[in-house]
Amino acid sequence: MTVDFRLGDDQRALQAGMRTLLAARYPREKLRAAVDAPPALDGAQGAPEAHGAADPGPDRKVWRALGEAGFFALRLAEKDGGSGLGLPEAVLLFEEAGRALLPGPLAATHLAAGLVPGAADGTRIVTALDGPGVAEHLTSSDAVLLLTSDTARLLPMEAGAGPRALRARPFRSVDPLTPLHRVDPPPPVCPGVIDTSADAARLRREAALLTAAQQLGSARGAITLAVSHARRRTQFGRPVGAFQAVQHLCAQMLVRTDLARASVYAASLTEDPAEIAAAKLLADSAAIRNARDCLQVHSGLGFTWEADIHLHLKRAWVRAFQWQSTEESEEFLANELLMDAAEENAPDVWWGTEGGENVLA
Amino acid sequence: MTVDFRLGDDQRALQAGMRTLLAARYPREKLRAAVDAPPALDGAQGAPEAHGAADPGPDRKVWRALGEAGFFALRLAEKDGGSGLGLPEAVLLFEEAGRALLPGPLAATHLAAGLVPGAADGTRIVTALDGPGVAEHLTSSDAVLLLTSDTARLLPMEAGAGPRALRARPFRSVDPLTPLHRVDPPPPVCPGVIDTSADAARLRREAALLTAAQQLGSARGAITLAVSHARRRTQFGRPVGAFQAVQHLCAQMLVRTDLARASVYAASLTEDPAEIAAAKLLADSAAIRNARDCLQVHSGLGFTWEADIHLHLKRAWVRAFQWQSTEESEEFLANELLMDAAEENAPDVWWGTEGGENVLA
Amino acid sequence: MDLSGTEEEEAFRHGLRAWLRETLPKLPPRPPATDWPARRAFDCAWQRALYDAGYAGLHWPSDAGGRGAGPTQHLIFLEETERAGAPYVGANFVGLLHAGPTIAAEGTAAQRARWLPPILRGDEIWCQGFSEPEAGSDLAALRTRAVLDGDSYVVTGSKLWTSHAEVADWCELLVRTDPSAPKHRGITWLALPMDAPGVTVRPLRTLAGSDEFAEVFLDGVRVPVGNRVGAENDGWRVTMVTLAFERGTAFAGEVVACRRTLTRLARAARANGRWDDAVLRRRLGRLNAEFTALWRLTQWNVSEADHAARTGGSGVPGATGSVFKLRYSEARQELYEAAAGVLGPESLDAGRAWTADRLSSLSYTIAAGTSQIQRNVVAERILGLPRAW
Amino acid sequence: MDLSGTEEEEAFRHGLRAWLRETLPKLPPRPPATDWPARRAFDCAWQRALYDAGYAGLHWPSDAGGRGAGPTQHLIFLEETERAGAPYVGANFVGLLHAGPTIAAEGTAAQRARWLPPILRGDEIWCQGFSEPEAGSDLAALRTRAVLDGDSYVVTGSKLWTSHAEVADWCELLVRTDPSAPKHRGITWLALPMDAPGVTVRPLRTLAGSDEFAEVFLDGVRVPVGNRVGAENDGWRVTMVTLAFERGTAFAGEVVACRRTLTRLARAARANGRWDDAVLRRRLGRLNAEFTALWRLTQWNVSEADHAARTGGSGVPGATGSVFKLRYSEARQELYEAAAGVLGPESLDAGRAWTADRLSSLSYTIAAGTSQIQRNVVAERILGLPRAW
Repeated sequence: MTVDFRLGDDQRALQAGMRTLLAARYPREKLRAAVDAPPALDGAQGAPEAHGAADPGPDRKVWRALGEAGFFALRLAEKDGGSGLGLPEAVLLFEEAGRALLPGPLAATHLAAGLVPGAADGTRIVTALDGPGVAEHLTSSDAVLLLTSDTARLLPMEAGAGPRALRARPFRSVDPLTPLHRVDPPPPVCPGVIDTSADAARLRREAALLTAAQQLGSARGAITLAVSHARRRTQFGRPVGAFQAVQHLCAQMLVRTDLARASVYAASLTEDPAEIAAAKLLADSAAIRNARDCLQVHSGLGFTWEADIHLHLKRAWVRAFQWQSTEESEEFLANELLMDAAEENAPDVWWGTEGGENVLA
Repeated sequence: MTVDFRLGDDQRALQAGMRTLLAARYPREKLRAAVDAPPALDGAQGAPEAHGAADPGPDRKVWRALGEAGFFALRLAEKDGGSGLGLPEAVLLFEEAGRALLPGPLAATHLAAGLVPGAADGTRIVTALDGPGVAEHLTSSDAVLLLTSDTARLLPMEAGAGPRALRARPFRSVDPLTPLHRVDPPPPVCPGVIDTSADAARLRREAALLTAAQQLGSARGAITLAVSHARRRTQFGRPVGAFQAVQHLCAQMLVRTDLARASVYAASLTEDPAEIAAAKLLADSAAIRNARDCLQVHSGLGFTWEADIHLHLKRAWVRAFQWQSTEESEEFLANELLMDAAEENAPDVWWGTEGGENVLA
Repeated sequence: MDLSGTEEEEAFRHGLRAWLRETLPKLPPRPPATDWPARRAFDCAWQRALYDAGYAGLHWPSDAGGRGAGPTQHLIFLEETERAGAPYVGANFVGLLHAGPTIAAEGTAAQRARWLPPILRGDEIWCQGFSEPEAGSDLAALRTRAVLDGDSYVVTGSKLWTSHAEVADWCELLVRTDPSAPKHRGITWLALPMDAPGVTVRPLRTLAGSDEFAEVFLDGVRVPVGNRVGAENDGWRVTMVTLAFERGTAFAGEVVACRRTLTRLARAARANGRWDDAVLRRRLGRLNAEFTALWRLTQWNVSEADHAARTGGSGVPGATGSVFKLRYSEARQELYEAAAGVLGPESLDAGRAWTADRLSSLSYTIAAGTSQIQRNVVAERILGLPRAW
Repeated sequence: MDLSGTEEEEAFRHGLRAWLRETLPKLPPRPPATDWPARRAFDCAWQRALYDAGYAGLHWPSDAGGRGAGPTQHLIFLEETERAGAPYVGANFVGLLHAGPTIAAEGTAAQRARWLPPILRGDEIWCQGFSEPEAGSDLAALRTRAVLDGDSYVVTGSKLWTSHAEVADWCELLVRTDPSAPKHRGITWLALPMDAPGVTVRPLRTLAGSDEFAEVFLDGVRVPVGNRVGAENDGWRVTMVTLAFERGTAFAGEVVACRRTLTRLARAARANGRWDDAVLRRRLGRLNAEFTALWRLTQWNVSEADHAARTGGSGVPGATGSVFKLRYSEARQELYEAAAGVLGPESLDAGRAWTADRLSSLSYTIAAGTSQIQRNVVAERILGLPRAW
């Protein structure tokens, strides 16, 4: 039996290790302390410069701990100091990161391991810009991966120089832990930019998949929050989880998450571009809709800043625009339907008015 | 107090009269007898000619009874033998027709009263063709109203001559009581066609609204079926209507129907093209989705030919394509948003990043 | 059926428009949401302007200081003020739309004389103390206790989701006076002075990052018996007047505002090229239909309430308000999702005013009765299905 | 995690493909759905061909005459036969997928010897007598009575939604043997010979206008005690094996078929110009994601079942089948709505084969447990929420 979605023992150990690391290095208290720190929220209300200075960036201690644990070097060959593992393992770790709401350009730094010295061991933070648009953590990153559909370039920087080098303007991000900059189209010739021979299309696909894995983790985290609340909270004299309406909200959260999970895991095994697009599409929806349903299950108690639900929702909104938007995924998957050569000459009895054979009976 | 959606006494009397007429002339037994008559269902399985001959057409006795009751002449001036009433009253009657699943080109014949002799008193049946496409009851009609965006022409016919005159081919209609023909684009010059001075755009709008009223009636009929089943049927030891999931299906049926009803009634008063498009859009959705939800409430028992739910669903599918499709309504309503001159120069504080004023706070 | 205005209504509309045209340009900008005292001053000044012009308490009975206008005229008022971009009722919301009408309907002559005029003049601000940590949609579960001690109730407990608590003078408070009574019985309505000893207000930060809500802690607070409206243990019925009001015309202005927002979205989409996306464009078209219909449904519900009032009924919209709210709350959430579609990644900018609106909209399917509960109400009270529990 | 096939599996796949390539072109066309006897003959001939080639009962245990293949190999079989456009299991559905596995798991040696070989050879057709007018999703409410009289049960009652009843030789029947037992207890599983005196079959016309279902009336029908599988009053547990099977690989072929349909829809839309409609095109794109994921979820559930079977578990997929069915049933309905979008008014043509499929799809959220019940199962059995009732 080979078609097998169950995790191998090594994969389970990796996953458990990541959970342990996050519980120790990025427990909920640390998350909440970062969220409640005033500058992260209000930075951009003053001048752009003030905002830039106020961005605390990802926690470099956590970043280095991830580096030491092999998170960034996971897929580098052992001879290059990596673990020689693949996307299936990376997806498991990114899922855990998404569940813990760990902020920072994790996917970009992971992809830059082997391209940017220090990325693999977590001593340098690498963010990315996929075409013109919006970049995260630009102020606090040490390098920017500049991707187009067919080029992958690198811009190493002094810390804090990103916005100037790329003509970027900060804005107040809806996600308190993901500072964002609007970036103009980067000039074709830009001082300090280094060409790489990396396969840009592959990097963008992998980034989309790793982002989908984080969305998946967030969607699963929202289920845990919703179910635990529904069991505990009573209204009208019984646990709200005993109300069919609440049960059904929770059930639908699981349905869309299980679909997204099968899709993300399968895409990590096949690396098929269409499966990756499907994974991103379904994981984006699952993360956003689960956060919404989780909020509905929590009713008023979920509407507070103290509850973590809004952090899941806001992060999910940010990630949905990263690497492959819903619109791009849907268009890609639509066009992929036309590529299915096997159906090119199939007889069209289903549409036709002749003949009794019903090919879908 | 003038803004008033309640029916006046005369309107109530009209509505009650229509209900009484339908209960006497088109009771459920008659509907079911027509549905279960083999030719209506199987006509088109043989040769097209056989189908044409098998189409029984709308019941001419009912048609004449409607004519005598003033259904078709409702909006003609009293001097022309009509009742001098307006769209609000017509909408009420068409809603009842939709609820009773009365088949036939009711809207076309109603619009043709005053244009086609005999249409007003129900002695002649008039169908319509809105551009090329699909026409209902072509074989059994005595005349066809040919509409384009700016012309309204008439094609009087010997009974049964419609398909030949218009180069139309029958197909087996999904709705057993609405025979349909595919019609090629009618030639610009066509023997026997009569120009009329009628306002084509107005006729098409009115037809859309009267069709929306039938959809509304069907949507309300589906609520009645669902609620009565949910009260009566027990499963797991209680009426299924006591299950929150079933309650919520029924509640959503009412919500979308009340919205559609407010929209249809308002459009009948204002005759505003955008309100008519909104009414058609919302009534189409309400009719289709209510039939679907009604089926779900009935579970397996609704899946039989004997239950009326499928007749509501199939008729709703047919009507959704008549006069103004969902796509056309949505596009019209989208463009109408750009016409709102009042907002032309409104300050855009909502979008802007400057200023604290929140125009929607 | 009739949608045209009477001469009197049209005259009212035109008078109001003229007054708004003259008055609005002279107003200072509304202070930011972070400066609550300044907001209170602004909101009260606007209420005073309405009062001086004769528009305060338009729909209140004349013996309560109002103009005794029917719901239709009230609707015209809400429509025209929103269209003109006039300030919102803001801090005066609870006083004008909840506590005031309750006192007008259930209070004694002395209570009406004490509390109603300052509400109409914009002199006193009210807040609402209904929700509790354990009693969200289920008011029957409320636990804040009040024990009669001489001529006062001694109140202990806490309240949640109290808006404008920091700047309020009074709080309409629901307390439990009979813990042994079942469910909705044993609840009493009190007017709590917010400066009474033992009242502590702690801002409650919402997920939008704003703090217009608060928690109110009550530690042995003494409330005179004379502040009780209605009989002891009859507070649930007294409150129903208020809650039902909340489901009536309360959203009229917002529906008008949503229609304006939709128009702006269309223009913004045309300007930034997103209009070419048929998915987005048709979604905006459908929302146009929805909000047009929601406006008509508001008129419908209002005309029903008006009729009921004139024929001796309560004038209070019932479960039809639930039908409206179910669709309105979701349609408004869909409106913001469509807005995000127009803006693209720019929608992640929390510096734009609309982001706060988008985040606030997440509460619409929760506040004032979750959609789940509203559906039960519709199924049981309108459709007559058997009770679920 | 692994999605690549073993050598053995790939060899099986290639052998099957070769056999299908050779066999399928020689098949006559499947008779129309109106001619049930001809359909039976066709379906049985196909089953016989599978039997002769060694593919019959692939996933059945070898001591039941099967090949003892794991679920993965079964999945490959379903995938390849669907891709090749092979005939469906048709009239053999209940025998191969419900009654057969039940007998294999719970029957005596004599029962297995009597009933299993004719199923595998395509000699005998089974139908299912579970549903009743008053017991749709609620099997506990079933009323068909069986009273022991000597060496026979005397059965009286009626069954609904029995497919292929008119051409079936046997019916797997659930009867109530202990009316005083609570709920699921007191039910017994019997093999009913369809030619027994007192059995009347009346076609049941569905809303699609077809009559593949029937009502079966049982009037004092004598069923030998030896036809009972499992103990008296233990039929509920015996049946669970069957029901759980229904939620396992049962839809695998259909998911593959839906993916093919989607491809055809895309081609048809490109041919008729509807591809330019972004709303429709993107809807097809999303359905592509959904059905791709549903295929992966099928593999997932199958691999879990396979693992459970090899580690001593039941090998029967549990509530995860509900997760799959919830999304699959709705996605397939959405597929037909998208097809209607591609066809436009042409979608009203009931002469096209797809219309019957569209109408049949309306039952997917109802049959084999409504979506409402499936959501309860998921909430309670997987998520561990408290019981709703």
